[in-house]
Amino acid sequence: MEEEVRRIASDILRGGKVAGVLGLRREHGQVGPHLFTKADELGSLVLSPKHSLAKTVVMLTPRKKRLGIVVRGCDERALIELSKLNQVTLNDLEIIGITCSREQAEECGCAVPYPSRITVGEKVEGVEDPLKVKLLAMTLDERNGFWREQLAKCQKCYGCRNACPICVCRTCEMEQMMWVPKGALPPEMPTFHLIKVFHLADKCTGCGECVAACPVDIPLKTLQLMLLDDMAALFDYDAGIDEGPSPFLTSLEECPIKEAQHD
Amino acid sequence: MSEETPKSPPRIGVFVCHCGKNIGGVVDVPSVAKFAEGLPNVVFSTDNLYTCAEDGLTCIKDAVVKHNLNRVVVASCTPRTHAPLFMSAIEEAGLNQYLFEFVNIRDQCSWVHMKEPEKATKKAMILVEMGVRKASLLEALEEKEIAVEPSALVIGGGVAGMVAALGIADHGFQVHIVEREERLGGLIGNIEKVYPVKRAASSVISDLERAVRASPMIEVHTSSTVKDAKGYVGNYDVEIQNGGASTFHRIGAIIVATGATEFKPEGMYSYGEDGRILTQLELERQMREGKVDGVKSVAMIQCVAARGEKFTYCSKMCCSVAIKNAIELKTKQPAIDVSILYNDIQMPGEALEKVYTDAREMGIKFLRFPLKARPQVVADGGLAVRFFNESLGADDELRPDLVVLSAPLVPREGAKELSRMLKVPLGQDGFFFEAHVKLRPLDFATDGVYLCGTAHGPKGLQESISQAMGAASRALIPLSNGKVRGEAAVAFADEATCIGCGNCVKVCPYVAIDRVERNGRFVAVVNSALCKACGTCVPACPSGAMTQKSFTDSQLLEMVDAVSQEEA
Amino acid sequence: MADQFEPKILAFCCNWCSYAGADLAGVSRMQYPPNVRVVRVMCSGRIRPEAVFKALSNGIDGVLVLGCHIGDCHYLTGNHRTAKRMLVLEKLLDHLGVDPRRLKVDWISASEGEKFSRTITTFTEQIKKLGPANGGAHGRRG
Amino acid sequence: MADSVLVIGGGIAGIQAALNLADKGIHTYIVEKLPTIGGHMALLDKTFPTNDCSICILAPKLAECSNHDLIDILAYSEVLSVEGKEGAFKVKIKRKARYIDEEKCTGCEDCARSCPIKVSNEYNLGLNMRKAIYIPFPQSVPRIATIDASVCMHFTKGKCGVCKIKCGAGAVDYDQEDEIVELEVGSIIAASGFEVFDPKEMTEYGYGVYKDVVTSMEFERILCASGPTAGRITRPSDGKTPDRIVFVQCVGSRDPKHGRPYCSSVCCMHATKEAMLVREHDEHVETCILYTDLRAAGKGFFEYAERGKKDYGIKYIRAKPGRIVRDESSGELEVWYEDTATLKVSRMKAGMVVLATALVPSRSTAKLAETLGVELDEYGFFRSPDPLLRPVDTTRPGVFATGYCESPKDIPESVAQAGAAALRASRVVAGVTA
Repeated sequence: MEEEVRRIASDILRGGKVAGVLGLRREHGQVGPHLFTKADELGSLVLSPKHSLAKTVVMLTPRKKRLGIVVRGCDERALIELSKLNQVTLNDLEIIGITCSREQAEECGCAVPYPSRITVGEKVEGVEDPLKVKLLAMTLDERNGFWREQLAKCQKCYGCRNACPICVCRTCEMEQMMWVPKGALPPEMPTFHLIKVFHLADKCTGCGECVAACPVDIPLKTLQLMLLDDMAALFDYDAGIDEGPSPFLTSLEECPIKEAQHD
Repeated sequence: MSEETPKSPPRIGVFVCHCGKNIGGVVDVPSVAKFAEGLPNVVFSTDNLYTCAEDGLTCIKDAVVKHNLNRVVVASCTPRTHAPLFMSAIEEAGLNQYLFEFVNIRDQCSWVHMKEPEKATKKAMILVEMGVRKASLLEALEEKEIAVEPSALVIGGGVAGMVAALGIADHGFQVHIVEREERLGGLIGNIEKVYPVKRAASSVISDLERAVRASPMIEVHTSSTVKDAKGYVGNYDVEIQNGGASTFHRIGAIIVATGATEFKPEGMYSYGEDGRILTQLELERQMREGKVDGVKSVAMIQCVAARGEKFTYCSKMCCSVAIKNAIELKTKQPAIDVSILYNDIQMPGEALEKVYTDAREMGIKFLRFPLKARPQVVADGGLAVRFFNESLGADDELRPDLVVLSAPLVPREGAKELSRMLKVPLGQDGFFFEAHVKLRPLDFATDGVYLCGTAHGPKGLQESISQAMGAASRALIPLSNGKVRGEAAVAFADEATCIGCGNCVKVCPYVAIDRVERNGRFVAVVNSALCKACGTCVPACPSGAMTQKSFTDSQLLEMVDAVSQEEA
Repeated sequence: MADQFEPKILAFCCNWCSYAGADLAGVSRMQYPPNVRVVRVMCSGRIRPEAVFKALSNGIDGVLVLGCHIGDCHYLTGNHRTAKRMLVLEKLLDHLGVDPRRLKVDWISASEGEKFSRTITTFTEQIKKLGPANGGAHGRRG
Repeated sequence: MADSVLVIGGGIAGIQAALNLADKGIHTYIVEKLPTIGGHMALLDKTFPTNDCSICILAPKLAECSNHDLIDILAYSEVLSVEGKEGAFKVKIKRKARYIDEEKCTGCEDCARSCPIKVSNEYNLGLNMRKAIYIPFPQSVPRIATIDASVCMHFTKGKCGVCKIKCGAGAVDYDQEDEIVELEVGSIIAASGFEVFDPKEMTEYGYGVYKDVVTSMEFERILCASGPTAGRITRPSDGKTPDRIVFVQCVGSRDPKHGRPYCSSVCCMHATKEAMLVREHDEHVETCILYTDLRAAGKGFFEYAERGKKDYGIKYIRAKPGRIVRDESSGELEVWYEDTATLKVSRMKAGMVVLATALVPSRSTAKLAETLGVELDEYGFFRSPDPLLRPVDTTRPGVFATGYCESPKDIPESVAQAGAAALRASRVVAGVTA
């Protein structure tokens, strides 16, 4: 798979279709984002470990020349959401979409482990987040107890936010005194986390970077996934897949509520 | 008026009103005033029998001066009726009028908890605390004014456009009429007579055109289009294109009078298959040219393509057009047989009803068909109209010499393009969509752009003319004032925080927010003259960059905190 | 036995319809429980869901979000957004284990004083049944 | 040259004309004969075709008039005489005594609560009672009390003074007298609206005999949350919810024999709206509209009626009832009608019947026309010398007419035309001559 991606990257670079290809590079045993501008560098292009490049594209936007980028399903969803936030320009990107393996999907608890436009790889079915299933079966009080316990562990390191490919704000409301008083640990519950969770209700890509970054393993992604299911059920809307505006930005004529609710 | 937010720490005065017995009879008003005295930043607190009475207002004004107050809280009735009174009182005392907070302890406290005086008193105290905490964070606001260019653009040179232009020019403002065609007159230029007044259409148009051409304030651009319009109320830069040449104009207000056109029902009712199947407009031309003089029988079919066939709407004027043409035919050749196949005759009002009665008395036949089974036209050498005749309760057939189809009005081509250019919406039917169906029929939600005539939807000429005069009247508001004054509690985007995502632009119903490039990146900028102060953009902002003045997050959260910290 | 639980109830009202409906309830002297505290905003579309859950997590037992009926919004479509945002917020509360009945979104017109009074009464009753949010432990001074 | 304009009538047309003028910087008076402005629109529950809450959208306009620096509202007032000519009219106005000091009254209604006299409440079209001292409706502008001296015991019998005692603001003033004020205005706009045709003379419908036969305006109040039944659909005779409500169209309209030959223009949509609201309040109540032609020609109207059929299950029958009778044993009404599509005579049971009565120029319009020195047409609407190009002109220069008193029309048309009247009037004030 890696070879195939290198070949495609090389073709578009040599053909002058793009000025560079954004991917991961292994150098001195370290893997990190790199903008390949010469085809002969591509030998060091690797696909793992998984690492989101979406925020790197934001840093490289706006630019004059087209750019190639290697993306997994969640990366592609992030790019679509970031383009709706006017942070990247999809038309300026040449997307090399790669699929994840079943093992990778299981590792991430990913329901959609492939991009909508697959360049390389075979699509495999995703997996349901096991915690989500468990939580939905709980009573209200059990769920409340579960989250109290989880959120009480928070060290307020902002790792979840920093790792999120969609969190691109210049200043963050999680750090604002009026929302979350300074100095308290654990931070005000659950306001601290819910600010992020609600902001991402219509945007989350399900990549799981927030959980991976959390030093105390708070499963915030699961909360986010539950909201994504709600958005799909209520509005027929799939974050990262639908390219139209979020239902929150439209009128009821433009995007009605599917379930009969509120009079 | 004072424009500055006081730099000194808040010094709040609280005035609690008894409203005679209305509040004082339930709530322990002196205790509430005493409680207020102990709240942070409150330096003066008192109770009044009637704060709204002359002595109450004097009390406020005196206290502002004597205690050097820089914020005022009145706890009394409802801001919906009394806020302007208190706001002007503090302004008279030298404070910016927005350094004022209203607490409703009558309509929403004493009157609704009459049997629980203690609880009502406690509630009044918390309501006052909420008001005081918000007041501590109030800022001086101003209603932004923008200058208005004393000129108007009327798009469309039909009757509505000309009437609107004359209405504005009469008041001394420059008007540009832009008409796509070579001549003025629009749809009415193609017809013979105007009903129910029974006047020659040509005389209507020539009268108007003469007045338009005679007016020194009106410049007519025929064979021209509006190529571009940028800006906002009072300040549009408009490019008018004539052939290859463009002229540029500064415009204060715009009236959309682009009209409508008759739908050509190709492929329906055998239209286009036989020269004897015409639309009403085509019939009028043939009548003018004397081509129908020998015709002995005519069948007119109403609701062609309308009312659920191809278009959902009723075209409103087709019934009167059909009856008009039927009467004209019958007047010229009394022996002619005219049948009108209809479903519901739309002739509202006095004058039209009379025309309808006249038509029946002249012997014009009215035959009703159900919408479920519309007539069929067969051109089989002769012409056959087959339909279900409701009054017979049976199928029926006519064999007329001429079939005339009453087809609806449809929007002019280019409506979509214009709607995008002016940032005003179209409805599902493709006609321009007004700001409020009931009370703002001639406005758009966007200030400075107005609407009249059939661009708004099918209607008769009289109604179009009323609308045109009305639209001129609306446009004259900003023009006569020479300025527009915006709301005070407007939204404001912090450029340093804003990431330029454009969510706010998408939710703003008034097109008051633009996404503009500043120092190499995009940010939202609110045009405070256009903002109507709803605050819908605030929750849409992901980064907390958007604020609504007088309803800031910190102000609202202070109020929430006052309640959550209330002792149980 | 401890005093009967008196819930703290916060109501966000839009200026044009629901606040006017509350005023009408007053003018008509329709009595309702005194637990409610109204925060006036110009449009229900201004209400941030974040403020609602902050209230609920800080010791307010129930929150009402009251706007104009759909189609009546003074600002055309402000309440359309409210309807959607608050619906998702209800779901979020549920997922977190906070009873979503602590949040009620409703539409009250300027002529519905009776509905305002009824809404406050039934909501207060309901919150009394649900008991204190956060088990009564959070954020209270007393 | 007088630079003010006088608007006669404080309904939606008058309000809109006044706001249009005042927003342009022209000082405007609104004279209203009732104690509050608002007109018929203030009585409506909802408005077609959007089912907007009527008072919700009207009340901000009322407040805007009341707060506007350039609008003076003379409510409870009448025009006595008009002299002079275009650009310089002298108008005498009688401000009827309210027996209330307008400056002092706070609108608390303590007076009304303790007033012992109850009379029929015209705001709810007589469906319930008001007091002799009263504020017509909660959103009244100005929101001050008025004593109806024709029924007040203090005035009729010389006893009672309860309101004066109860008024904490000291606003009650029994000695107040009518006041004559003289205004100088450049132009006058008549916006005197309509009134509902009294269907009593059409005895076949039993209006005035059977309590459950009501007019569409009365039914509007029954539907309204602030009306006499607080929006519950109950019939006047016994307070029961009817199983079926039958709407009868063209009562007095398009009927040269009994009423007016013209179409009142708004009733088909009005009935459709009311039938929809019935179904919204209580989906078990059947609704049926008996009509002549379904006049649904305005923007979005046909679609609205279609929605009434499809989504609300309203039954439309093209028919004209011959008579309405009451079955004394069941208390139910029976509507006998000829289905004009099938020509069959049928009957239908109805718990309630709502008559779409013709709307006619208000009684005061004829008197007003005389005072203004202008001509009316054969039905009593203001006549324009050039109805096509000058639809709001009257036969006297400088005097204009708009809204329903000009010709039958709905609210948006009245609003649009109010703008036209404002345009004509502002032209006079600006000194432009024809």
